Amino acid sequence: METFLEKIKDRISVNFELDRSSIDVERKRVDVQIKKEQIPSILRYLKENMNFRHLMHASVVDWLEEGKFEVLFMLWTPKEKIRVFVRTKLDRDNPVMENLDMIWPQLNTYEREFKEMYGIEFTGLVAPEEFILEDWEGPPPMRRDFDTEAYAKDVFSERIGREDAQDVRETIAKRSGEVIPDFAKKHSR
Amino acid sequence: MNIIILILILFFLGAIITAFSGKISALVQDILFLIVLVVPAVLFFTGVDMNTESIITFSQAQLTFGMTPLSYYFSLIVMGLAVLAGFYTVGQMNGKKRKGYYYLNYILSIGAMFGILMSKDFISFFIFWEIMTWASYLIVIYNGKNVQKIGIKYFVMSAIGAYAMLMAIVLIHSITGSFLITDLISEYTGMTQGMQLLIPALLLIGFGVKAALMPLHIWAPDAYSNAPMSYTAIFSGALSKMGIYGMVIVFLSLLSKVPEGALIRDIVAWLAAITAAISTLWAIKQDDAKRLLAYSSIGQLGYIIIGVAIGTPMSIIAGLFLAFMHGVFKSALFMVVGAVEKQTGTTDLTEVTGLIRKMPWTFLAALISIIALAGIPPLGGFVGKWMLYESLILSDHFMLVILVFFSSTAAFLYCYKILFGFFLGQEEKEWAHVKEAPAIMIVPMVILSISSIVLGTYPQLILKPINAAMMSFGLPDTYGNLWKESILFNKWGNQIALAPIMYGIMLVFVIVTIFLFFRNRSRTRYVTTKDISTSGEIIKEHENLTFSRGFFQPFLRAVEPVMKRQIDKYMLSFAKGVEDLFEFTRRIYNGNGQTYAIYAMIFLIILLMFGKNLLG
Amino acid sequence: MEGILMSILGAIATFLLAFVVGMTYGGIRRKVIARVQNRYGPPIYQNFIDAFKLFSKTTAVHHGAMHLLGPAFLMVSAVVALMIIPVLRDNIWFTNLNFKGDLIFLIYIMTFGPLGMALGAGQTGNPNSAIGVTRGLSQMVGFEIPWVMALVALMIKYNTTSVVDLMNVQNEVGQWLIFQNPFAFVAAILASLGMFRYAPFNIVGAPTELASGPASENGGKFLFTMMSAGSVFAFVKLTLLVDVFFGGASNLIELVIKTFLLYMIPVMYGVVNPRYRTEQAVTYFWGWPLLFGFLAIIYSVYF
Amino acid sequence: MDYGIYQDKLTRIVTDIARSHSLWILAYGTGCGAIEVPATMTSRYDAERLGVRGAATPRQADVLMITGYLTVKTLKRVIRVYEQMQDPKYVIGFGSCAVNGGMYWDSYNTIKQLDLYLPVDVYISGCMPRPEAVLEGFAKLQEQIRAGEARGATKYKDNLDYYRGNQKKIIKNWDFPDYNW
Amino acid sequence: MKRERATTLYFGPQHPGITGNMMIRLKVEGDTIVKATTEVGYLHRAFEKLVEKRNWVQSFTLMCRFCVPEPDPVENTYARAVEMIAGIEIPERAKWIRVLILELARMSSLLLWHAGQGHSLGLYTMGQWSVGDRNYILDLFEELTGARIYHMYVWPGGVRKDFPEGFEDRVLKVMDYFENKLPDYDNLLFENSIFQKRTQGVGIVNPEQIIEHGVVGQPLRAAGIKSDIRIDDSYEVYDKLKFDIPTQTGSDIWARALVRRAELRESISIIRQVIGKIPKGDFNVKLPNPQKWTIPAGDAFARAESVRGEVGMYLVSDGGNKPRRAHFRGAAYVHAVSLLEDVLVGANIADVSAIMNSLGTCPPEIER
Repeated sequence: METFLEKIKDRISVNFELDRSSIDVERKRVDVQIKKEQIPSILRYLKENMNFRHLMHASVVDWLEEGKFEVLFMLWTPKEKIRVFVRTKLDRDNPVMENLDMIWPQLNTYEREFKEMYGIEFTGLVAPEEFILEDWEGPPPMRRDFDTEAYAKDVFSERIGREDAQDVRETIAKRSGEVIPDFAKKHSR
Repeated sequence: MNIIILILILFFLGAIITAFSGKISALVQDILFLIVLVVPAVLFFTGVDMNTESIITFSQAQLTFGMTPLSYYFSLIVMGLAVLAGFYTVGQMNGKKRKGYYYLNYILSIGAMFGILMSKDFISFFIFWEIMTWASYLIVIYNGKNVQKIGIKYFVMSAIGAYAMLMAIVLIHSITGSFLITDLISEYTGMTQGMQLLIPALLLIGFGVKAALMPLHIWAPDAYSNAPMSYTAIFSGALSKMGIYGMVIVFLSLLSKVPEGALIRDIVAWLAAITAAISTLWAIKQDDAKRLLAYSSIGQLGYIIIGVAIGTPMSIIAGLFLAFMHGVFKSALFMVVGAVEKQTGTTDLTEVTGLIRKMPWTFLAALISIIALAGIPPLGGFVGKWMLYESLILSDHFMLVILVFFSSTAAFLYCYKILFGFFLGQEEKEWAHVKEAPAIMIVPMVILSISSIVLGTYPQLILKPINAAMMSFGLPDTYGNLWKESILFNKWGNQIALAPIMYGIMLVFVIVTIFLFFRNRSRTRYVTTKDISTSGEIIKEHENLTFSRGFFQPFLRAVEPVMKRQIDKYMLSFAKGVEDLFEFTRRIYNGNGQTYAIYAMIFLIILLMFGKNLLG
Repeated sequence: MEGILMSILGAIATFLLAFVVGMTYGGIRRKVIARVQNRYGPPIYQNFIDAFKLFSKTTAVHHGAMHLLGPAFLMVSAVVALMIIPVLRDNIWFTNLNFKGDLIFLIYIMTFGPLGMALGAGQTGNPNSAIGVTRGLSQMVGFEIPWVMALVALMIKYNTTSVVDLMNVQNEVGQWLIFQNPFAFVAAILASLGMFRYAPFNIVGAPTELASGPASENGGKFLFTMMSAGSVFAFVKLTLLVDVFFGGASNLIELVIKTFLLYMIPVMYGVVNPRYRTEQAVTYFWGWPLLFGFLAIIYSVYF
Repeated sequence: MDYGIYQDKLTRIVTDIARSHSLWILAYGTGCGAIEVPATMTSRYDAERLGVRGAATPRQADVLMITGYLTVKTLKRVIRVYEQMQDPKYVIGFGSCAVNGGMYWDSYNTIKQLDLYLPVDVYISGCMPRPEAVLEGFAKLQEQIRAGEARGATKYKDNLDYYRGNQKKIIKNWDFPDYNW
Repeated sequence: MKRERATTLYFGPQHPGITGNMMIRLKVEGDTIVKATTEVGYLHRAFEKLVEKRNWVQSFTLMCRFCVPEPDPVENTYARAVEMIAGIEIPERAKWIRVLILELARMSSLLLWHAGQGHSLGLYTMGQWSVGDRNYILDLFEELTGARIYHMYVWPGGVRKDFPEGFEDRVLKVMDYFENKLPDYDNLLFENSIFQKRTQGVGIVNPEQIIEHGVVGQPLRAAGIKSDIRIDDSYEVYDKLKFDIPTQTGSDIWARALVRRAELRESISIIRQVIGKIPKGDFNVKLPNPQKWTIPAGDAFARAESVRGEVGMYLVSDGGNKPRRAHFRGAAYVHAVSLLEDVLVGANIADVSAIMNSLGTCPPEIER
């Protein structure tokens, strides 16, 4: 199995200039990192030449500390049952990428989501402006520097009583006049 | 001078004067037009009775004019509609071009219809028939749209009818030696069996074209929808009834005399029933109000022909009553469409929506006429339908009943479509500017709608002339037998009393309306049609919320086999054949339709004048 | 004077009877459905509560005159049909206007209400309403044909177009028409499945497709009117079937038993069937029901 | 003696009883609580015993069930739907997240206090509330109606400015038609 | 802007025919759909944002709320993803219990599908029966986990509690009950000619679209492709169980219904096998104090076969006590948006709801 994975990794690295690559035998996984310009070609190569026809998932991770977005595509081949993770890093200040939905139509949905949630621009993406959020004015909410708690405190008013009702059991007991035995008290939290 | 001749001269002179009076002023032309329509009508209703008869003699031919009870009945339709549609015409043609041309042909065709009804011999009958055809043809091509296609279709079909009729007349003359209709009737029973069938068949082809019987109907949708609506009201309401008039004579005075006539009668009745069913389905498919009503007219004429063709007293009453009713409600509907067209500029049911609050009177006229058309009690359409069903059941035409019932139920579909398309549904911004039509157009419509209501309660108003007409053909007196005042009977002794039904429904309606309408109305507030439950979403500006395209798509999918397999292919091949014929004729004459029409007419008149000599 | 008073009282009594019976049957229907679905179900008077609640609800908005008139049309049609139909045999109280109950008139007056309602639904401007109406009208063309065939078969056999005469015929012969011409009954009952608009023919207001169709914009009093007119209509249809095929009823108990048993046919058929698509619902009636209609006519003519 | 008062009172009592026994829920599953509504309506719990049944459009419905959290996008639709419902109308807040935001207390997209935006008659707590709890909620609502206390719609009408203010605070693009009652 | 040609129908969010809180903007001509646009976002609670502020165990309580009808597969993928990163090996018994739970959840969700499919076509009795019977499964859940819907049971490191006494017998009893009941369902739904007429040849997903769109679950299997994550990419102890992957070739609603019908039976057989084979032993491993529990940096993608198809959880740890990123992939993510928009074009208005139910559209897992 290990040699097989190595072989796949080698085959990819012969054709593409990889930033980083690794294999994980236990999870039957090949990880490659690549420049964003090569993403369309590597995906197409994997799909058409190496039979990784199934796009399991695509995701974005915000590495705020590095100032990068990591975009990754998780591919799978039902025949050999091997996963390939293709990663790329985007500049956090100017996250632009090429549209990929001609390779897998479902990527259109993913791209709409990433655009809205992370503010990543996909050049050439044809889709309605809004996907999940409506009339959203703040920064893209899934970015790590967006503080949802502060936003929620600011926009929605919290119901009074939530903060002191931390111990639900005690509060209910107090309200109903029930006496909680000592042994039960420590489990009440 | 005889009053019939006077009326005819009035019509024809008046037509020419009106046509040229446009040079003076448009108002004078309008007034003259109305005078030319109203004065003969007044003269007719006051001066003409059953005894007036007059004979004009040309070199060797005699033209005999006179009135029979049947022609009196049809004259009622023609004269009444001519006057009402005349007023409407003045409103509708206001500001249009070529008014003189239009008025000329309008009056000519009315005069010709009157002439047909008054003719007692085949020569004058045929002359007026041709004048009527050409005048209406010239109006069909008035708009100048698709003249080649539509005009020629009408023209060719009319020519077929005219030649069939001419052939029949020539045959009659060669056998009887006379052109008089009464002579034909008296000598018919003595003819050979072949002639007994051939002459009525040829005549029926001639009349069937005008009455749009099935194989001969292909001109009608195009011609009806292409003429200005004010004329289509006449076209469908009165002109098509000339075919019925002829058929009544053929069926009652000829075919009922010989046993073989039953075959032709049944064939015609079946053809008419199939016409009714198929054209109803086609009407449902139409998205243009004019074409929808045109197909609907073909279907309704089908019912009338069934009634006339079956030939029992009750079915004839039904057919003739429906002929009158059809004149009333279908003209009103064509007028409604014309009013909408004038105010909005289109008759596309998928475009126009939500006019009810802008054109309430037009809507009211349309609503009442539609209820009458659908045959829903207590309006006039129901009376005719009831008698038709009863007569069909009583004369053992069970399959015809089912067919007629199918088409009249399917008619609800297009009835709703036309009401919904124009008046109901969303009120869109693009029609916000629309105003109610001028009063001169509204009043005729409203009068016609009121007559629908009145005739539903008091059908005796026209059952009396119908009865007189039938008695003149030797049929038994039906008063007290099939109807008595506003009560209808059938042979089995079942009866339906219309007046109490009307009063009953009105009473319930008033009570319910007071309880619901006014109560709800005072407590509720009008909101626009944009304020509807849209699943919680808020409507975007450009989104279309009117459901108008593919209105009866599922139904049409259900009846698709019928429409696809039979009529569609048949119609297409027939139309193609007609087009080929047209190509052929064009190669010969190489002129436009109008010149050819006039040539042909002159040729026919000459032929008729000297036909006696030619035939020896 | 006494006659007028009597007929007015009779009319009111008939209406109340039809209303109560129709509503109760609706309640029983809900109960029956609940029992089929393993539930306890609402009380059988639940429909009265619903109706009263709808009546007491504010109805704040309307979309124009036809919207207001639509339910009124429905009600008028239901009431007139009720007045025409002979409810009981030889009972002066329920005679009303019946002119011996002409069948053709009945067929037409019963289509009048739905058409009026269709106009009301049309004016609301809700596309769901319009689609529902087109579906309903299409279905009507479907079921009217076997229905008329069944009635025509009876008319030509007994030489009458009146319901009262048909009832008398059954009385004289001593045999119900369902046994005399079973084909006609089958055709009529299959057509009545469409008339009741229960599943599988509930395509007009199909909730999962059109969000209740023509009734989409009608709440409160509008819905109350529609509901009560519907109940009266159900009573009219059932009584008509009983009159024509089961010899009518001589007293109220007989009427209730007969109509109830007939009512259970569409109800039971509806519980276990999903809904047809529109064209399927239309063509359904042009299959077996039409065949039975033909058989009925042939049977009437030749036997 | 003035019988009018008694007459009014009697009518009110009768109508209130009728209203309480005929609650038509609007078919709108605003959140995940919608999963227990079918269970409540089916054989074991059978809410139809209490006269509860579904209604397809807001014009016909009496009860608006907010089944769980409300996102801002849904809130906009809910307000529209609520305003299209006919008086008298009731709102049931369903689940902890409708009560006080529940576990989504710090989410940027869900509201935390339903009664700021709509007048709530009954809250049912729990995540999920069991069907029994839902039934009890209905029973509670019925009690309130019979006691003449469930006057949420009147409250909404009278304090429209307050509710509008709260609503407009979080709904940015306010393109509603006017509320008509 | 000029008025559009086609009529707009708002199919949702407030609509009896929609599955959950979403919307399809339909453009119709006649009763044929010419364009359909899916709009989602009515249920966006930002779970994936909230986990940034919650530790590994607190996040777990959010995870099960991704999808209402079947929370357990999601819990399971999360638990397995955590275990993968943290390198936790869970006891054998826990794996078997998980399979049992997952299959019970599958059954409960399939019963809900029966209800939905019946409801969408107007057969309300089906829904009443199956949702009513589903209560017996929920009773089992309640007994085992304390909750009917959100079980929070499949825990990183095993499961939360062991079986109560006699639980196996009660499971078997419920299975017996269902085996007796399923013929009734067949009678009512699958053998109903109207149901067959309504579903056969309706809502066909093109075979080319299937691979292109990454369609999973029953739509895939109904197109004749034998694919199931439980076998293809086996997890827990599915490789030790014998079960069949039902397939059909019609690729229409009817084929998908038949696949689901067979799957319900397979689930019962799996549960019987699990009860028979389940080993004794621990049911979880002890976890450290949740507040201080840190997991080494790394990422993992765990996938599972939920009822509506493949689901997956992409989890990233940066070495802290909170997840860096948890990204869930629902089966409906592709079905509900791009695929549904394609399938609905040309369909009948009457079939929209049925098609949605048949594809297994579940809005909460799209927007999370």
